[in-house]
Amino acid sequence: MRNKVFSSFDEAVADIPDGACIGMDSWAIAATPQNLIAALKRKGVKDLTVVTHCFIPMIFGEDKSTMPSVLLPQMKKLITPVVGIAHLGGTAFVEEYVEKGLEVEQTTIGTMSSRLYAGAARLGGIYNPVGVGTVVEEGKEKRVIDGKEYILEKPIRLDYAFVSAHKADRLGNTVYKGVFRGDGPVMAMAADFTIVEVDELVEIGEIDAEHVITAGIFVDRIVEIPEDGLATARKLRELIDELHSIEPARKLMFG
Amino acid sequence: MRNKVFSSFDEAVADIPDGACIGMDSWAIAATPQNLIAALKRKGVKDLTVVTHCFIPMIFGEDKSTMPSVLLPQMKKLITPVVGIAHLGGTAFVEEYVEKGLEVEQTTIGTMSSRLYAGAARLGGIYNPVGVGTVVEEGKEKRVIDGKEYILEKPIRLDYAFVSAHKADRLGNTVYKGVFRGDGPVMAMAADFTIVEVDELVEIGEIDAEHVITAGIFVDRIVEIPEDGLATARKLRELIDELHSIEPARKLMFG
Amino acid sequence: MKQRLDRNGIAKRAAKELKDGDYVNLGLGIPNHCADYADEGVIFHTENGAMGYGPLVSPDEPEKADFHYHDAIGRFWVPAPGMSVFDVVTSFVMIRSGRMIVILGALEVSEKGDIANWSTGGAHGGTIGGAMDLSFGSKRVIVTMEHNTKEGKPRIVKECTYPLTRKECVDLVVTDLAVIKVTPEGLLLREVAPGWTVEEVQALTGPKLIIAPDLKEIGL
Amino acid sequence: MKQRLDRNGIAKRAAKELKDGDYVNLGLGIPNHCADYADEGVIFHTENGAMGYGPLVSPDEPEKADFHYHDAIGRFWVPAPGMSVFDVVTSFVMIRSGRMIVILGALEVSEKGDIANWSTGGAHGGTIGGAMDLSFGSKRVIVTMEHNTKEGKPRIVKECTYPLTRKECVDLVVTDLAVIKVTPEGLLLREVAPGWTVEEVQALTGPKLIIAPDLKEIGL
Repeated sequence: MRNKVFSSFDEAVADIPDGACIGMDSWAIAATPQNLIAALKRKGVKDLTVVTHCFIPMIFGEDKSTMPSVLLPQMKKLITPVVGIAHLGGTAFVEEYVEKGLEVEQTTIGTMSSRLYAGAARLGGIYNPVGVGTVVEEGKEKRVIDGKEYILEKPIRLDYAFVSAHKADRLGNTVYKGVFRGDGPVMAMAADFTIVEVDELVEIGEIDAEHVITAGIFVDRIVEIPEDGLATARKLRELIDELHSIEPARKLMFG
Repeated sequence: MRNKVFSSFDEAVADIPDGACIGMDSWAIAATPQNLIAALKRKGVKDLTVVTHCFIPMIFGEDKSTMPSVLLPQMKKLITPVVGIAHLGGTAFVEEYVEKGLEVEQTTIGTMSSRLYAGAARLGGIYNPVGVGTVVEEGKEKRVIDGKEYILEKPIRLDYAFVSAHKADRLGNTVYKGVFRGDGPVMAMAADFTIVEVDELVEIGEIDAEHVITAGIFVDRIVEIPEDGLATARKLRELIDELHSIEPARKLMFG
Repeated sequence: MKQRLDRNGIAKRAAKELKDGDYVNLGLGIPNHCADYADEGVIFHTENGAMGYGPLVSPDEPEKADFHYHDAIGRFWVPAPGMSVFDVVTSFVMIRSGRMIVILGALEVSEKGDIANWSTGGAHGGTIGGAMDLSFGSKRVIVTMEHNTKEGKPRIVKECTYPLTRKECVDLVVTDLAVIKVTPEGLLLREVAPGWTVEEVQALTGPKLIIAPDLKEIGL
Repeated sequence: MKQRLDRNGIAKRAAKELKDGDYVNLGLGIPNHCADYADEGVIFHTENGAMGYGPLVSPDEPEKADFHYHDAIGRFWVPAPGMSVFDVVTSFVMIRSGRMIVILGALEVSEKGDIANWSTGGAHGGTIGGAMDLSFGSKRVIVTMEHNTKEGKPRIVKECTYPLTRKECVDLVVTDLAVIKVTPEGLLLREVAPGWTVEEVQALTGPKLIIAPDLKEIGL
């Protein structure tokens, strides 16, 4: 059996070169492959293109929670539907980087997912109905098909996907938990190399064939998150308790 | 709770009009919504467009196994990657219908799946790399994108999807079994109305949220296959025994 | 007594549009509160990947919160029987394929049903998110918002001044002053807040309103 | 002793190209037999929606057969630990996204690596199926076929005469007479069947072959 299991995050990202295009799902703290991102920061590669759902400033210190924006100094381009959130100062945190040349490509969430599917299926482009008549269409080709307007959107292909998942077996068959699934599955399909960080590495046969979400063929490297890693159950619990103690966060996140 | 459970197949297809476009997955006997197809035949609507993976002649009597080709006299158009198979006389069985006006649109399997996804996501078209330089490109627009040739393929949207599944709860959350999954999930997404026939209707909560393959929002009607229905475990078992007793079938289907 | 509805009142009125078995996505702000008033049997969707989730976690029970179970804006809920989770590709096919009702907040809605809700303009004044998808594919778009800006200007306008989210998609607008249906003939005023006259509402609205023959007071 | 390889021999030679951890889809006919000879650890895919399935059901144990578990051409197998099942959309993303090796049968292969394998021509002489997808996206396309037609004509030709499946995609051709690599310079003859000379193989082949400096006998 070809070995896909790596014992450290640093080792798992060791071959990523400058200029790589990396998909890393993130819905704020949820669904974020925090350990892989932290390893990529340590590695210090530059000119990265980052594809993610949610690009917001670091809320906590890197020891508590590492999000894609920790890579800002290493980035050349950002593709995302969400840059900043209003109650954390909006887009101010990226503006100094934009002035220094960071390119920001905003896309709708659904369009980004469709473009990732298009990348995975090796399509050359898709005629997308969302964004017609808005800023999204600026600079893009439009076309009327059967009486409706569409925007030609390009596929997104990734050199690497960083995926945050729940369990994987040694063949790479992967399952997620709750909303951590996100765009992990389609990013794994759209990438040349997929690296998955998991809560638990399990034996072959423990994951029922019917329950596999990302099949092993799409997974190249697996790292089990150690007890002192990021995004462990304990760390996530501590973040909830901390957010609960902050009045605006409590108001936003609790019913 | 809005009721989605129908007590008969005839009732579940009662509103399907002449001219409807219906997706019904079929990989020969596997993954075929046999009971819904039989009901549609009884209903006798005409000018149907049928979208299916595998369109082959009826191997057994309708009481044993009903496949999409039983609808041939009711069809105006067929979209499929597979018309006939060599050892069952190739495409001869459709030719009399083609002479009488049946339109046959052949597409590759992967292209059909991508077109169904495009229909579901409401894309206007996709630039598809498969089939360039072959008969598939005839009459279609081609385009070079980033140095590669693509064919513009149209989305497939369905008025109705007939889906063969394993279990569904009353909300329509559906799971499949083995290769019966097929294009059921994407057809359910690409259809205005989805009708699912299941081996077993289960209570809400019996299907784990993580294991749902087709979410209830995509399922409008559910019919549990009765003991005397088609495609029951017993009927499928009998078909295997019969095929095993036929020399060429045994040679083809057993290792 | 003449008064504007509060945010909960707007949400309560909008929630009356939702029926047992409807699949519904609620936008940030007032729309979120609709869940508190909706009929049993309404099924809520969150675009980060869940359908049919359970009640929100109350601030008194933070131990029930789990980052694996929250909605698109980060509100924790608990799983419920009949729930499903899925990837974002599937989630947005749900949104785009016309099977869902969405209730959105807005900065402005135009006479023709255009909606602007993602950006206040400026170089980095907003973020696109999923609003364009939500307003595109849904079988019905309902907007909840305050009728006027803090400065008292109309949010219901001839033409949107903020960057558009989508053209001609809004079906119904529920504000603190009125319930207005977008029709091919123009904006149809169907309900007004208690104590308000048609003339007063019109004065606070950009385009000319058509008055419904069965105009009534907003019922909660 | 001069002889052509039989179908199992061709399959056995082609199977030597497969290594532990490779993901492989086998076409109808000779390719199917490759599974019998492949290294342990080679993972087989069937396009109707399964990866890593177990052994084929033998004709002596029909009770093990189940319509839920068969490959794209209807051969029954048994589930195995580590298997996954999936829909056809996902199955063809696997095929198209360059992670798989495919072994296909063919009617003809051209000098440039064009393949014709889906139709013998005529109005309804063939069916498209998944061959165009399989030959498109795979990281490596290997063809197994008989070197000549029943009439003795070459199947390795300057230009395909049958309807094309895909242009310029074949990497290696394994026949009952030879192993030939498609290179930018032309067809490179690497191995010949026991007892056959280069000249004899060339006489049964359409285009001019380049002879590999390390030409050897086909090893099984």
